[in-house]
Amino acid sequence: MQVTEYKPKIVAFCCNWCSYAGADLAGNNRLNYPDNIKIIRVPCSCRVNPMFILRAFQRGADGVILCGCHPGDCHYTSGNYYTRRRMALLFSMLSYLGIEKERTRVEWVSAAEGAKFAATMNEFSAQVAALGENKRLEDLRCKP
Amino acid sequence: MQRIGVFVCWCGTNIAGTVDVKRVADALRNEPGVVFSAEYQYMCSQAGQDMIKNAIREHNLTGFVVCSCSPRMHEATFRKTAEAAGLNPYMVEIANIREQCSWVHKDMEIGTEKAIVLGRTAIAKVNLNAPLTPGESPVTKRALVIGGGIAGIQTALDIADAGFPVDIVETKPTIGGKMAQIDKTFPTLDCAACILTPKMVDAAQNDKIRILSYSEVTDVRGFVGNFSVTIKRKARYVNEEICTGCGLCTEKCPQKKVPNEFNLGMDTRRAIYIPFAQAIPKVATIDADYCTMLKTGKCGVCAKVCTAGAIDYTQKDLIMEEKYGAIVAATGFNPISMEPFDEFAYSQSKDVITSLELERLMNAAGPTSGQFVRPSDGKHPHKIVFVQCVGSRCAGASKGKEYCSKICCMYTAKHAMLIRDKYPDTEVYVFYIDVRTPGKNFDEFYRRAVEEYGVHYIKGMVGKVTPTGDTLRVQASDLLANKQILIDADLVVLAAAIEPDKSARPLATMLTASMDTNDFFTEAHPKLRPVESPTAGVFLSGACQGPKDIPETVSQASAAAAKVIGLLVKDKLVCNACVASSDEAMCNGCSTCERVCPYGAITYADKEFRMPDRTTRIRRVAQVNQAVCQGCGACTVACPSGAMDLRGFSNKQIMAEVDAVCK
Amino acid sequence: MTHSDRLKEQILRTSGVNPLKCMRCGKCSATCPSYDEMEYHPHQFVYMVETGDIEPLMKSESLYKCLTCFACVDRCPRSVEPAKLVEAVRLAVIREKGGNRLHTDDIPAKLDDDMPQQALVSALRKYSK
Amino acid sequence: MQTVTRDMLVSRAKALLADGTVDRVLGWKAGEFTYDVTPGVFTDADAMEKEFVYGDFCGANFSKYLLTEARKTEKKVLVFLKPCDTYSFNQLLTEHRFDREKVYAIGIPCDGMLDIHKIRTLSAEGVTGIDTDGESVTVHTLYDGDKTVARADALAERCVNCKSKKHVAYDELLGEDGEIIDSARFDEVAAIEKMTPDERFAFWQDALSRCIRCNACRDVCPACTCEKCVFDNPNSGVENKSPANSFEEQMFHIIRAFHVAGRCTDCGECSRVCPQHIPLHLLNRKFIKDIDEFYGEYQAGEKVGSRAPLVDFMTGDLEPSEAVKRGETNA
Repeated sequence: MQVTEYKPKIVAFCCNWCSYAGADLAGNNRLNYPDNIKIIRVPCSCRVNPMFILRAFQRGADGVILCGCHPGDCHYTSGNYYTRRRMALLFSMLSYLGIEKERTRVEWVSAAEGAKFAATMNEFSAQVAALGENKRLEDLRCKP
Repeated sequence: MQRIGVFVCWCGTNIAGTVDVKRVADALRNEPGVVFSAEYQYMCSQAGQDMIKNAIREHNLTGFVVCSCSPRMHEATFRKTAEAAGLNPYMVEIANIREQCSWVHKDMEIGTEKAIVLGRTAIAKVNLNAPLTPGESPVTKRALVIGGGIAGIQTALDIADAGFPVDIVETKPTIGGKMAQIDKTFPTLDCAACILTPKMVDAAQNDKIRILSYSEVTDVRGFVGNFSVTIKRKARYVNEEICTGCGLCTEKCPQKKVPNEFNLGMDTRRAIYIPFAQAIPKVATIDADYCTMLKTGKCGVCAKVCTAGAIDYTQKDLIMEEKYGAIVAATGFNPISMEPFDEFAYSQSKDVITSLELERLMNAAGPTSGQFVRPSDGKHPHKIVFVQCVGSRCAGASKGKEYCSKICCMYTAKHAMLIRDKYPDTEVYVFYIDVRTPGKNFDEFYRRAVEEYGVHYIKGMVGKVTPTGDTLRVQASDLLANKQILIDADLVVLAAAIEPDKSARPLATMLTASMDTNDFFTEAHPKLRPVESPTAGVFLSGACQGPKDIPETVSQASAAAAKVIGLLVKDKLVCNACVASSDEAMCNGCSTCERVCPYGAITYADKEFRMPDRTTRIRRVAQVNQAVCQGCGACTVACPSGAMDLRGFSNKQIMAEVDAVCK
Repeated sequence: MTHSDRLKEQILRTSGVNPLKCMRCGKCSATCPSYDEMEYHPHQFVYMVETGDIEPLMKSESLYKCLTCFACVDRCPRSVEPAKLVEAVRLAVIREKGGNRLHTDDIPAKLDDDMPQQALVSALRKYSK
Repeated sequence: MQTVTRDMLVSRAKALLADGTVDRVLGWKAGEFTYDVTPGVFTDADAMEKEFVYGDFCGANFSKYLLTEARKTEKKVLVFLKPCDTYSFNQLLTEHRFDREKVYAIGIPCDGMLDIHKIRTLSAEGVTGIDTDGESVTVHTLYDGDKTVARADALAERCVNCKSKKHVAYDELLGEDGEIIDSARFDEVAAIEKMTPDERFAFWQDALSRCIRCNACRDVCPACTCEKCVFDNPNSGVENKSPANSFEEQMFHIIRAFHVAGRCTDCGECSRVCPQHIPLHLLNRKFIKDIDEFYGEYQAGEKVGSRAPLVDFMTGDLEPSEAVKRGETNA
């Protein structure tokens, strides 16, 4: 029986100006990262609504990572500052509800950091794989 | 229902190499809304684009998805294709199956599987696309050049030549930058001042150019076509209009012991000074750190001596606010500090100097007014050693720069040739790793230095310089002769690496222009758009974008000017179509969105609404100014009821993408 | 895998050095204090290990002339660390049968008053396993 | 017993009705039982005399009613605000949700309202009547006769941990103003934080799985005043009427808590009205506790026009990875 090695399903939101360009650079340098990571392009990391993240978990994602420009480098000057506050509160709440905190992550990746992007994706995928499938956030309200 | 076309690109073997494009096209053919699906070697080619146009006509498509390279590469191309075929350009979505799929996954099976999912996601998004028409914003017909070196001056001259007003902001009291400090220039050996000062004078006399010297940019707001910049004019305690530049005050000032930064501290100047004879603006400046009158209130010699009465000790910093349509960064470079490279004994002996210091020593207006002598004892040096790549091409070592500084080989060959020409009795040794002379007439210039002027080029690095007695013992390896050689040199010249000016990093933050890890400005595209920053309306000129010599700097300066002219000549700028828009029926008017908007694009108005029970009600609702909004989306998340949405990246579209990705 | 490939692989593994990073500038040899006594100089160690030409290195006396002062390691612009390569080649020699250069029983013969104790200890470390 | 009595309120309201400053009065009417008092609108003096009641069960926060009532009046609406209501009053004003000139607010002191759910568990089912005298509450029940309960035990949770007796908004004050109280309202949150993730998940799964999605919490919450809720907004992407695996059903509480984060004044109404007794206030308090810890003390509604933490930033804010560690004391 061929054991398919468990690969977590991961959604990555990348901001168009920095981290999406970083992802492209990782591609240009042919750096390898797991294929179960799918990237969704957003104009700025501040465009990512907590509802998108919860939707991803609810529809079966095992991990969500949000990449943005380094604070201070945001193309829209203050976008990633708001992201930082929103995600700090959201992640703290999710962990308060008992969801493993390793399933969510914010990473600042600039357009010149292709290597960092690939390394972060590899590390995050391994981290989420260690946790196994996401049962809790699929339905927080399922009847006991 | 949408009629969607799917076009999967091979991109030669870039995609087809690790993604089975046929299987992707077939799999995506039966996605909801898809009526046509095909694949082709080069979608971005003319043939590829014609294929799309034909498909749009034959299958009257309402939108299409191209599975190809990154949208940052060809989204604009495919939007133009759509427009040419009469389709709204925003009914196009790109699935990135090259940089983010075929190039990062080696296995064909995995790559194909992921390409199908990415294609499905793009289809889910394009199904919810709405035709958009971009708004327009006015262009302020005025440019700002930050940095008054040869790059800034050349850019300003070209822009003014096209009839647009330009401001040059220069932190030093005069424009001219590094080139003013250089003696001769390669490869033609004409004197730097002779070719620079006429341009400086042109800039001064051109009525379209305003030179704001001894000033710095403190804040930049707005966006392309509508920048508002705050400039601080530092107090120089001399009235620029009245001062004739006669220099009387600079002779009479009692404070003589001020290190002259123009000559890199090798000689001194007065507290009130004019940096060099051909300074533009030819106006004195009082150095507040050394002027006893400003510090203690007791002196005032310059005021007494000044015939024009231009001295004004009470002058304060002046803050100006200006509007600009385009900004050019021309902040230039500096040699790196030699402090971490003490194996060359730069701090232990005055006779170990950097190349820029050598330029000043050989320059007629330099500290030794042209007499080429040793800084320590003023004697004529008979044996000179040039050390190349000091601090350049260092990797992993925490002290140096990883890149090659590009100009050192040429200026060292120039120095060696000039010294051998003027003082044939001097022995010149150059220790090099490789001699890089890639320009026009560059290698011939280097060969002349070796063959006609007998400069000894030795392949091998200098290991150590130890001052012994009044000479410097240089220990180096000669790799070709496989010997370690020792030379007792009278003078050692270090070809120091160059790095961007310290003011570049804060400026980049102000302009939200991105920078690489070495603090050089990142260009929009290294090959195709080298003089533009990714931030629209910000252009790059000269060494601030990377190490380069004068010929390249001038050509890049003119290129940047051409781009600026291309922007300023437009009356209206087509703005970003993917901007926020609020659904007034659902807006609470709670001004949460207004607080997060970095551009202040949201205003409020009271509007009358017909209520279900046939009464009317006045409600406060948000309105987005399409020209000011840049489409970041912060407001769409801050708005609890989802009334604020972003065109092109709407809530429904991103939700659809998340669903498609997680399926 | 020929014998020299295996040797090269072992040397690179024990030293942790990547000789490909060397840009052939010669600064390591320039700063080497015992350059003249050494038959093969530090920059040659890097180049010859890289090309797999390791036999001559193992037979040469210069292995034992290196003072391990690490000047070359400190000054290499590409942080290639040549001294570690010399050490690795020395280890390759010592690890072979009978490769020990210094036996404990011939130490007394080498003793002299101004020989620092530390020199003996480091010699034992470097020349025998 | 409340220090302020029904008659004081009625006489004050009648005076204002008489001199024409107000033409509508928001107050309470008797409901089915003595403990479920329902809010009511009075436009003339004798209706007030007949039906106006006030007692230990008048916990409703009238700030949200002003959105609709303030539009119906030509002159002004009279509203009685307990100290915790005034914070919601200011928060709604900050968000321009009603016209301040159309409201005449009287600040009334409050000695804590009683929680019928607690009284039932402490005494017995089948409660027919309750009257309080001083520090004890006598409960008349159908089957078990009269029971007495100490008033302190019957106090609602939000009143036990009352955060402030100070009115931050009023046109007129009946009685003196109180002080902000350094209450232990975050202890329960801290207790949950100390649990292990599995225990926490079990706690919340048990609590939230009782939810019947009646939206009572949304309808009563003074921070949840959207013209149309995001779940009913067709282009919000989350609206789906007949959900197979409904995103709305499962994530409602997390999203609602996030939408009111930084705006919730911790008035406790959501927990009060929840028919399933889900401790919803613990969700909102978690956000408030985090905001206080990460970005400095902030009380929503303390000052009109204050900038909520989620629409503000500092360049030195902490990274989300640290926030998660700090928010969760033990792994």
